[in-house]
Amino acid sequence: MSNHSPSTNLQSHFADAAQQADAAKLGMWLFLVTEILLFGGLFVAYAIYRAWYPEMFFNAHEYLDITLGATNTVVLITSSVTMALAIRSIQLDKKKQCMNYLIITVVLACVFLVIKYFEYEHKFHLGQLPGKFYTFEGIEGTNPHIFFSIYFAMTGLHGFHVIGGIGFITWLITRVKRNAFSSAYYTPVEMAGLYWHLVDLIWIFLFPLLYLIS
Amino acid sequence: MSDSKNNTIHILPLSLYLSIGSILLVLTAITVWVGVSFDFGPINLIVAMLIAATKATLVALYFMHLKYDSKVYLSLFIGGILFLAIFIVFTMLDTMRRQDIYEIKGTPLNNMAEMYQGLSTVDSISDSTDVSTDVSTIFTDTIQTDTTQQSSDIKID
Amino acid sequence: MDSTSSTYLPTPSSTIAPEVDALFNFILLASFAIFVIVVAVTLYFSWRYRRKVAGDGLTYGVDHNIKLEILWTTIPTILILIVFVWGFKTYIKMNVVPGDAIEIKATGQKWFWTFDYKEGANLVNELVVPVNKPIKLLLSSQDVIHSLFVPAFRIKMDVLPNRYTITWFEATHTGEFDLFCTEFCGDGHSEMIGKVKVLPPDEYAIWLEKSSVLGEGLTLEEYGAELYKTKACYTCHSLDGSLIQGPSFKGRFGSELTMTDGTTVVSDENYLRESILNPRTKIAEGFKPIMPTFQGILKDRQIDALIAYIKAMNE
Amino acid sequence: MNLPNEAKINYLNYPKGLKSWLLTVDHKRIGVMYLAAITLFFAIGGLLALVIRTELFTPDNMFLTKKMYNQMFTLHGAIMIFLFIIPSIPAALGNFILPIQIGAKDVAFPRLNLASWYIYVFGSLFCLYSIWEGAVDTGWTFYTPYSSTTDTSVVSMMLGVFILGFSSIFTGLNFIVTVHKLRAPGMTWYKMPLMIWGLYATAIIQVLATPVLGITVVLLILERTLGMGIFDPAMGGDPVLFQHFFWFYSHPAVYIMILPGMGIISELIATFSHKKIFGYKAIAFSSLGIAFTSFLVWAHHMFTSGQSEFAAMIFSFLTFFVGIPSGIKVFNWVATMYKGSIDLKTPMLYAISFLILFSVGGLTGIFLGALSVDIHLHDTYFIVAHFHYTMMGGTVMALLGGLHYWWPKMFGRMYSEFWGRIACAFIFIGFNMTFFTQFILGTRGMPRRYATYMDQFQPLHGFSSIGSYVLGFGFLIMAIYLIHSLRNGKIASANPWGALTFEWETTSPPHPHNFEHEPKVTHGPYDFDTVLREREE
Repeated sequence: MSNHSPSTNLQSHFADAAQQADAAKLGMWLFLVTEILLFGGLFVAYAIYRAWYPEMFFNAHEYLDITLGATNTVVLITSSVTMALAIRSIQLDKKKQCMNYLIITVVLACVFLVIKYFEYEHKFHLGQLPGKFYTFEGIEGTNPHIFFSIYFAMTGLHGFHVIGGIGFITWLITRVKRNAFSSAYYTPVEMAGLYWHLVDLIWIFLFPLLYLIS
Repeated sequence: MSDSKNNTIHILPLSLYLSIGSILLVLTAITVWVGVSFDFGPINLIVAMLIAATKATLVALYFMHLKYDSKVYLSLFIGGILFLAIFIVFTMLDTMRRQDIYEIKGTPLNNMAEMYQGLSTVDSISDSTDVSTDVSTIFTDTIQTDTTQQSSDIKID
Repeated sequence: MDSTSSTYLPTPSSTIAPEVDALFNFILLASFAIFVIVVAVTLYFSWRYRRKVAGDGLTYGVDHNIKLEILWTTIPTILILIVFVWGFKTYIKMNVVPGDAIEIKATGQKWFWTFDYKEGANLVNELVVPVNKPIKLLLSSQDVIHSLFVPAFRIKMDVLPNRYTITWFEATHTGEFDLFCTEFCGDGHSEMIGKVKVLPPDEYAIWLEKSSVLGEGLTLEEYGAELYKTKACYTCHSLDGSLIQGPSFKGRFGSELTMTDGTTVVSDENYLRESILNPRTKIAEGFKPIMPTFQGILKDRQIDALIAYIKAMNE
Repeated sequence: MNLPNEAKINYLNYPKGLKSWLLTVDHKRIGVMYLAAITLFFAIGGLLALVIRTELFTPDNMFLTKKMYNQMFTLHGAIMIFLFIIPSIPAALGNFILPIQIGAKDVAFPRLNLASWYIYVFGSLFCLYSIWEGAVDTGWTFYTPYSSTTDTSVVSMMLGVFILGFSSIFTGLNFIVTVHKLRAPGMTWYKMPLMIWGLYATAIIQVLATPVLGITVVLLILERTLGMGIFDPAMGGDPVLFQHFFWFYSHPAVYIMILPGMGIISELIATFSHKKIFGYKAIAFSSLGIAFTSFLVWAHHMFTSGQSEFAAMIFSFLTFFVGIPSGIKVFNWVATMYKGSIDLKTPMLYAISFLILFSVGGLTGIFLGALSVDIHLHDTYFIVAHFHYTMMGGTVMALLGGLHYWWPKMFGRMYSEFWGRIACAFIFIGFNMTFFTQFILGTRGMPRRYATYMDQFQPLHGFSSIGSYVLGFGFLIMAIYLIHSLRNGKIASANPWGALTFEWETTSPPHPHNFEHEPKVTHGPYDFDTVLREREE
C-alpha cells in the first residue's frame, strides 16, 4: 500500500516540491526495507531447512520446471526494464510513450502470473502441495513436503506482491491517461518503479535458490 | 538540512537502460547454464548467489537510481540486507551447532514426519538415531554406546 | 561462598547449586551497590537543589564531563565481563555430563512426567535417585514443549518433542525436592508437579531392586492399587463415583456405556485395555478426549493389574 | 484554507463535528484519538491483571477454571503489549508532540497517519472478535507446537496481530521521514530535543523488526490452516525455530517500548531541573546504540530451550552490551540534576520513580543475562517481575510523566497537582508491593503461568495481590482527576513549566496549524543557562 500525494502537486505542510518528492522517496525506501525483511523470514526458513535436509532439497527441486522458471525470470527482468523506461519517458514529458511502457509492464506481469499458474496447476495435479495436503511419494529423502511448503510460501507471497504491483500500475495508467503527471511531477510513477524493481529483485534471488539446487 | 538539493532530475540515456537489461538477461542465462550443467557441489550455491548479487546490485544502482541519489537511500537498502543477514547467521549459529557437545542433541528422534511412517519406499530411516516409541527398546546399544562414548571425549571449545 | 540457605533461594542441594548461588549473590551485591548509589544521589540532588522560589535564577551549565562519563562506562563494562565469563564457565559445567552418570530417561507428556530406569523401573511424577552420584537425564516430550525444573538443584531444561535434550545433576543431600514444569503446556501446566526423592545409596539399591520387578509377590488387585497411585490415574479417575476429568472407576466394569458417537458398548476387559492403550478411539458420553495414551509406558502385566483393580471397584 | 482569526480557535474546537474528527489528518487529533484508545485497552488489560491477581490469592482455583486462567493471562499479555504499550508513547504522545517539537506543520504523510490509525482500530476489532470467538490460551508468546494444536481461536488473533503490525510500521515510517525532511530551518540533528531522538530510534526498530513479526504470524496461520509443518515436530519441523522467529521481533519490541519512554524522561528531567541535559550526545547516541544492538540479542529468551551452547554463549555476551547504553543514560539523567533548580511537580515525581524502578528493572536484567543464573531463573516469577519493572516501572511511568507534562498543552487545562502527587504515591507503593515480592517468588522457584501453586508460595502471592489493588486504586484516582480537569481544570498558560522546546512556544491547546508564525531556532532545546542569562540582561 504505497503512499501517493494528491493531484495538487504540493501539500500544505511541505516547503517545496523537491522536499515533498524526497520525502515520498524516503518513505518508499523504508517501505522497501520492510518488504526485504518480510521476505527475509522465508529466506531464513529456506536456509535452515536446506542446511538440515540438503539431499531432500536436491531431489525435490528436480520436480520444478527450470525452463518455466527461467522464462519467468526473463519476463520479470524485461518488465523491470520497461518500467525504468516508463519513468525515463515521463521525465522527458513523453506521456504517450510512458503509457505504452506501463502497459507493456502490466502485460509482462500478467504473463508471469500465467506461467506461475501453470506451474502451480502442474503441482496441484501431482499432489505436491504444502503441508498435510502433500500426497506425492516419488521423492527420496526426509519430509519432502517441507520443500514444497517453503516453495509455495515464497512464490505465493511473491505472486501476491506481483498482483499488488499490477493493481498499482494499472491505477497509474488511468492517472497518466488523465495526464496527471508531467516532467515536473511524476513521484507516483517513480514509487511504482521502485516497488516493481524490488519485486523483480526478490525474484532474482528466488529463482536460483528454488530452481537451481545442486 | 534536508538533502534535497542534489536531486536534479537524472535522465539516463536509453542505451544505458537497454545495456543493463541485456547484461541481466545474459547473467540469467549464465546462472541457468551453470546450475544445470556443472555440479561443483556446495560451490554451485556460492556461484549462483554471486551472480544473483551482481544482478541485484545492477538493478539497485541503475534502475532504482541508487547511484545518483543521496547516500541515505543506499545506506537504508544496505541496512535492510545487513539486518536480514544478522537474522540468518545468528539463527544458523543455533541450528547448525546443536550437536557440538552431544551428537544426539542435534538429530531428531525420528526425522521422518508421521505422514511418511507407513511408506516403505523411503529407506533413509535407518541411518538416523531412530528410536521407536516403545520405551523398552530405548536402551538399544546404539544409544548407550553413543552417549557414554560421547560424554568421555567431550569437545569443550 | 558457603552454601547460604537464604530466604530468597531454595537450599542448594546439588553440586552445581553453590556455584550458581555464588554468581547470583555477586550480581546481587554489585547491582545493589549501583542501585543505592543511583537512588541516593537522585534523592539527594532532588532535595539539595530543590527550587526555592518559582522560576529560579541561573543554573550551572555543566553538561558534560569526559572523565566521569568514561568512568561510568568502563566500570559497568568490566563488571559485566566478569559476570559473563563466570556465568559461561558454570553453564558449561551444567551442560557437560561426567562420564559415570546414571542415565534416566525422562519424558514429558500432557500433564505428567514419566521416568524410566535402565533396570525397567518406571515412575510417574516421581524421580528416585541416589545421593552424591551424577544423574544424567535424557529428556524428550510426547506432544508439546515442557520444561523440567528442580529449583533445589538449579537445573532447568526444555523438553522438546521429537528431539533429545540432556541435563544432569548430582544431589548432595537426601530428602524430597519439588520438580516443576516451567514451559507453558496447556490446562494441566500447573499440575505437572513431581517429586525428586534422594535416597542414601543402600536404600536406593533396595528400592531399585524392588521397583524394577513388576509387582512381585502382590496379587493383581494390590499391584493394580499401587499402579493406580504411581501412574497418577487418581488425577483424573476417582474411586468414589465423583467426577474429576475422566469417568470414576466405581461401578465402571460390566456396565452398558454410551459413546460420544451414540454407539453403546459393554465395558469389559477389551474395552478397558483399549481405552488404556489408545483412549481416543472410544470416548464415553460427556467426556473430552484428553486421556494420554499409555502405549509403551505400561507393560502387559501392569495393564492386567489395573483392569483387575477396576473390576474390584465394583463390589 | 483560511481560518476564522478570532484567538479562541484551536485544534480541538476547529473544525467541528464528529466527521471532522473521524477523517482528520491533523497529527494532534490522531494523537488524541490514539490516547483515548490506549487508555481503554490499558483499562481492559489492567482489569484482567486484577482478576489474575485475585485468582492467585489462594493456591487452588477460586473462581477461574485452569483454561480460563490461561486465557486471562494470555489476553492480559497480548492486549497490554500489542494494543497498549507499543502504540502508547510513539502513536499517542509521539504523534502529538513530534511535529510541533521540530517546528513542522504536520507529519510527512498525514493520510498515511490516519490510515495507520484505522489499521490499528481494524486490528483491535479483530483481536476483540478473537476474544469473543474463544480467547487464545497460549500465552502472548504463542509458542508452537501448543499454539498450532490448541483448539482456541489462534488464527483470528494472529490476523489481528498481523494487521496491528502494519499500524506500527506506518507510524515508524512516518516519523523517520518527518525527522529527516521536516525539521524547522536551523534545527540541526544536535539541536533536536532528545524526545525526538528517542522516537527516531524507536521508529528505526519499528520499521526493521515488525515485518518479521508479520512473516512469523503468517507462517503460524499457514501452520494451522495448511498444516505446513515447518514448526510442527510431527511433520519434521522444529518448534525452536518458531522461538527464533518470534523473539527476533519481540526483543527489539521491548526496546520499541522503552526508548520513547527514555525520550520523555530526558525532557522531564531537563525541564524540571531547569538545567542543560548532561551528556546530550551520549544520550542521543546511546538511543541509536540500543536500537541497533537490540537486534543481536534475542536468543537470551531461549537459554533453556535446547539451543546450542555455542549460540547461548554468543547471545549472553552480546546481551550485556545492550545493557550498557541504558546504564549510561540513567547516569546522565542523574548527573543532569546536579546543581539544577529542581521543581518536584507530578511529572518530575514520575521521572524520579522511573529512575528508581527502571534501574531495578535494568539491573535484574544482568541476572538474566548471566547464563548459569538464567538457567535457574528462566520462566519463573523473577522474569515476570523483571519485565514488569522495565515495562511498567519504565515505560508506563514515563508515559504518565509525559501525559501530565503535556496535559496542559494537549487540552489547555491544568490537572490538580495535589491529587497528581497522591496518585503517584499510590502507584509507586502499589507497584513495588506487587512486583518486588515476585522477585523473591521467582528466586525460590515459583514457575510462571501457574493457575494453582504450592502452598509455600501463598504468603508472597497474597501480599502481591494486595499490592495490585493499591496499584489499581492509584490508577483509579488518576483517571478521575484527569477527566475532571478536562472540564474544570485551571486554564493552562502557553508555557506552565518554563520549558524551552518548540511546543511551549505555541498556544495550548495549539493552533490547528501548530504555529501562527514560522518558529525559528535561536537556542538548543535545553539551554536554560544562555536563555536565562539573556533574560537577565
